Amino acid sequence: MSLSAPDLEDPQDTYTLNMGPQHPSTHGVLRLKLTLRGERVIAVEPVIGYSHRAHEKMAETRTYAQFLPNTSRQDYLSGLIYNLAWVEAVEKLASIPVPERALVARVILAEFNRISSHLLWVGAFLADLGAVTPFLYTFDDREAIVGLLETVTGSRLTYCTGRFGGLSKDLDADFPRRAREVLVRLRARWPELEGLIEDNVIFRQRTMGVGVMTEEQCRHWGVTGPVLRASGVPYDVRKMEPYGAYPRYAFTIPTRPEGDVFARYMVRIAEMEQSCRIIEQALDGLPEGPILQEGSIGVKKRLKPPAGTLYYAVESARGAYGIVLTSEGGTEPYRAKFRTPSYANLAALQDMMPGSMVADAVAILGSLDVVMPEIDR
Amino acid sequence: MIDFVTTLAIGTAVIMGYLSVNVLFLVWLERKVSAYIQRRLGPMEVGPQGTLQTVADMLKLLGKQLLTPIAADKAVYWLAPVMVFIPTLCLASLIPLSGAEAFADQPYGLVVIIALSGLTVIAIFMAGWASNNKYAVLGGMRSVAQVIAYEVPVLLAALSVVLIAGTMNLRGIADAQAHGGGGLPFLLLQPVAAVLYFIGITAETNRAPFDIPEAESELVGGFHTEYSGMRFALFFFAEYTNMLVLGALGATLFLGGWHGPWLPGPVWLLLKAYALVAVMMWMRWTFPRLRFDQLMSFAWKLLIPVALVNLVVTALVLAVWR
Amino acid sequence: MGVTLPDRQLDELAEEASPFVRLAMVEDVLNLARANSLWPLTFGLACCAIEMMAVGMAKYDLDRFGAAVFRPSPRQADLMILAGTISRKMAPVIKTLWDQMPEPKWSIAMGGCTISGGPFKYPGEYAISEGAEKFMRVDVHIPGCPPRPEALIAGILRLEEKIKQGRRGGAGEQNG
Amino acid sequence: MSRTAELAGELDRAGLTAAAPIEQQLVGVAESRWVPPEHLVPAAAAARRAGFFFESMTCTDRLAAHGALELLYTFNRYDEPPPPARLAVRVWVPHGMSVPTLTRVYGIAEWNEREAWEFYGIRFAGHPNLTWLLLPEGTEFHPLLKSFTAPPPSAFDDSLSAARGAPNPAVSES
Repeated sequence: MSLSAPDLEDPQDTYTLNMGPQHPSTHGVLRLKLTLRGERVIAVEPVIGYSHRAHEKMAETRTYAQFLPNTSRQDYLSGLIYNLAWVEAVEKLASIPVPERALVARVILAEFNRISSHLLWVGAFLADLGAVTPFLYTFDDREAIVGLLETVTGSRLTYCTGRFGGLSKDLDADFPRRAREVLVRLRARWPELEGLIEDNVIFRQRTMGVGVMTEEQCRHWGVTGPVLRASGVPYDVRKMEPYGAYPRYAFTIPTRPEGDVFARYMVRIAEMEQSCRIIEQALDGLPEGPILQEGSIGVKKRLKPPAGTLYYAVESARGAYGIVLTSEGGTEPYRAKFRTPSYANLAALQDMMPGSMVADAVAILGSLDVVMPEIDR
Repeated sequence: MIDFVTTLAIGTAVIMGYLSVNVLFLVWLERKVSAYIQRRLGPMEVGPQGTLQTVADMLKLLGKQLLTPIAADKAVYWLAPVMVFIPTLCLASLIPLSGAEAFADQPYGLVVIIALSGLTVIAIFMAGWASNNKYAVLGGMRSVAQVIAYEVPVLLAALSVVLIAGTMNLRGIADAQAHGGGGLPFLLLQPVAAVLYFIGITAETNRAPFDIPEAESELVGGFHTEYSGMRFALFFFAEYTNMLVLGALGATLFLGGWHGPWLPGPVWLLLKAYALVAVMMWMRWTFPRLRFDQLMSFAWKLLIPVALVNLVVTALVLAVWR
Repeated sequence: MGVTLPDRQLDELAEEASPFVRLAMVEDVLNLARANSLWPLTFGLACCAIEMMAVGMAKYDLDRFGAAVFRPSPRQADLMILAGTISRKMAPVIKTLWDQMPEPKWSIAMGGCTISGGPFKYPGEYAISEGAEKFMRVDVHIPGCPPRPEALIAGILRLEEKIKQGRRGGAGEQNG
Repeated sequence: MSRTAELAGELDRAGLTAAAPIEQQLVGVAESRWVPPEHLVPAAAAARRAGFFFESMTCTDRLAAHGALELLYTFNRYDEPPPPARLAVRVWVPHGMSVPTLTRVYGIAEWNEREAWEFYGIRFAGHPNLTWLLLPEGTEFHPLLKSFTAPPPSAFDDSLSAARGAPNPAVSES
């Protein structure tokens, strides 16, 4: 869908349409200033900041433990991954040991969180394309996962279960059985998704060849996560910079060569299967032992990591989430910067969208799986 | 003269009364069908099984404030909901409910109906244009293009039925299927035309997967973005009435109208019409939406050639057979 | 039907005309209808929006109360569920949306952020508006961060009772 | 020899790096170099040619201790197997100095630089659209500076509460 020269030149035929902060398919408060000619998008300028809540300023006025609730409110769909990332970053900076059981439990919880985030995305993406029913089915599966995580962490969405040196609550004895039940239910869903959605002619027409991103464009914008893997680049922080207990488990990084909206859908579906495989291996090898390191500082105030700067990267459901943590030896971080994946993925919209129709614009934005408070921080 | 006026008055009253009750029923049915497909309960609290839910909706919409955007084209803005409503009413009066119907005895009933069903799109475009909202204008233009593209296959499908029935009079067509045509409903004789007709009326009533004029996820509210209260309800009213009427027309053309064993005439016709409406509702909750240009190419490049070929083949077969 | 009388005149009118016109009856029936068909505006701000979506889904099914018809356009909505943090950049937008909604309209402040700024309120914060009350009228507050779907349904039912009791959300800006 | 070490060596050979103004231990990074502001664009261009992507940019307020701001750019590779292939380019920006923009080299730099400007007040020379990104238009203060403790009593909340009663002109009652 290349843009012919005359499309760009005469400005009097174009008009700007505000896909405003309140729009059914912007998933939160994002405003897209679309310059349109008829139905064709000439240029797009994402306007963000409508849910800026000053996480980074709050990090400087709170101790390491007080900042825990903020972490899962940045990207509330992979809140557990963000919470554990903050905990692991501080553990690395202050070199706090973590017991085996906690490491494996963290992988299990993080992968369940990833699946629940992808499930919600599948439903929301289909709703953007006009099919409302899949949203209720995938949401139902997500409720199964959320119910399971609730028994361990106590919350449905904004988790705060990580502690420096382990987790706040141990997995109860019944957890592995219930977790396997959820896995069985999810695995029964993949063929249904394939039959109902992938093979659906209208879905294929709406998504194939739409919003194509090449690897070079991804590099230009710093795109990471499923959007990058759909352009054929097998970059995943769990493989590139292994952390926690991930090196112990065998899993592959699904990629697709096309780089269009359909490829992003396929990558996320394949990723959910990979997460199930990781969880299975982790459940088989779940070691006994304490969930929290004895004598570790836990949530007490006296945690004073040594001075220094740390870049700690984690693979969230949307891409590479990096925490740049600077400590001057005090009880509060001197500076905490959060490199969120959707920040770069959304900026890449300015390359993907020109030339597509309004309906494609909605499909492309949906395929990026954007969560606004993560971008606005 | 007197009896003409009285029949006219009684006829309109009956049709108006039935259609408004029908809209309440159809909206309730739509929410229950969607709830069934999505494995949930749907309206339950208001009245037994939520039957009074749509009554509550209508009353609430009656009590809403009618806003008019300042920069809107006031006259056209006010006229659009009324305009969208009138053609569907006239359509309803032309459908032959049973043999003795006085209204439906137009020699060219089919032509009148096809012409009237094209009028609703003018009102939709008026609504889109007058509300001075970019989304509404986009929705209005899309609906014009869509109805033009899908009017032709509906017309050609109806034409191939007329070829077999030999008359444009709807009662004649229905009778042809009962006795003259060997009692076979035209659905069996003309399966291709029936499918084309069904796709055409789904697009004409702006129902998914062809609901691009009021595509919620793209154009916020499409052509009725700026309408509130009872005006918005009128668009709702027109859409569901249109659905029922075109369904009834489909029943007359392809399923033998009011002919059927045991039950009286009108009940058969309504049963068949509601069956078609239920299929339309079922389609809405299962398919994603087509993109605008795909929709157009689907109509111009696929439906219309097929309809033409079907027409020619029917003509040849009839010529040989007769 | 568009003319909205301030409440005081409404009550006086009712007394004078009581022997002939039972105005209250019409009002009660209308309020009953309004209570049972609250159409919320599709409008999620942050984390609470996910729990608001959960309420519309199969497990909690807000449609049982006739309230799951999420209208994207403010013109057709009569309930605004503020779900998520209101940042200072978003507050004027919310105010415009609120004004675009036709009367009678109601609003639910869902979650701590919309009640008082929630977890993001600290001395010297610069980014959020501390609560929706600062710039618009709120009818029901639902605490929680995020409140569970059952809490949102309870809030909506509480609002329905309020409407049935005749606290007109419309004309007067009085705090219902 | 990982590609990051090669690139770091290339930067040294090209004389783009400089001595470290402060002693700050950096963990989780393969190579780290200090680059003076004027050599930033050639350094970034070298990274781009070598196939690195612009991962993040962090601005830290060190005005109280050293009277300067510290910029930490990190570049990373998509294809480098573990250990991490992250290159950190650190720029020391004394108060009041401006930094050349990287928008012509990397697309995402535009947003990062706008954010750094609105939170810290660093001017980026040559930036096409240096306006507010996350904060509302017209915000006068730079919130992430340590010197910033509370926003001025912004007319924001008062104007809105005043507007609470007045009907919206765009909507007429019919």
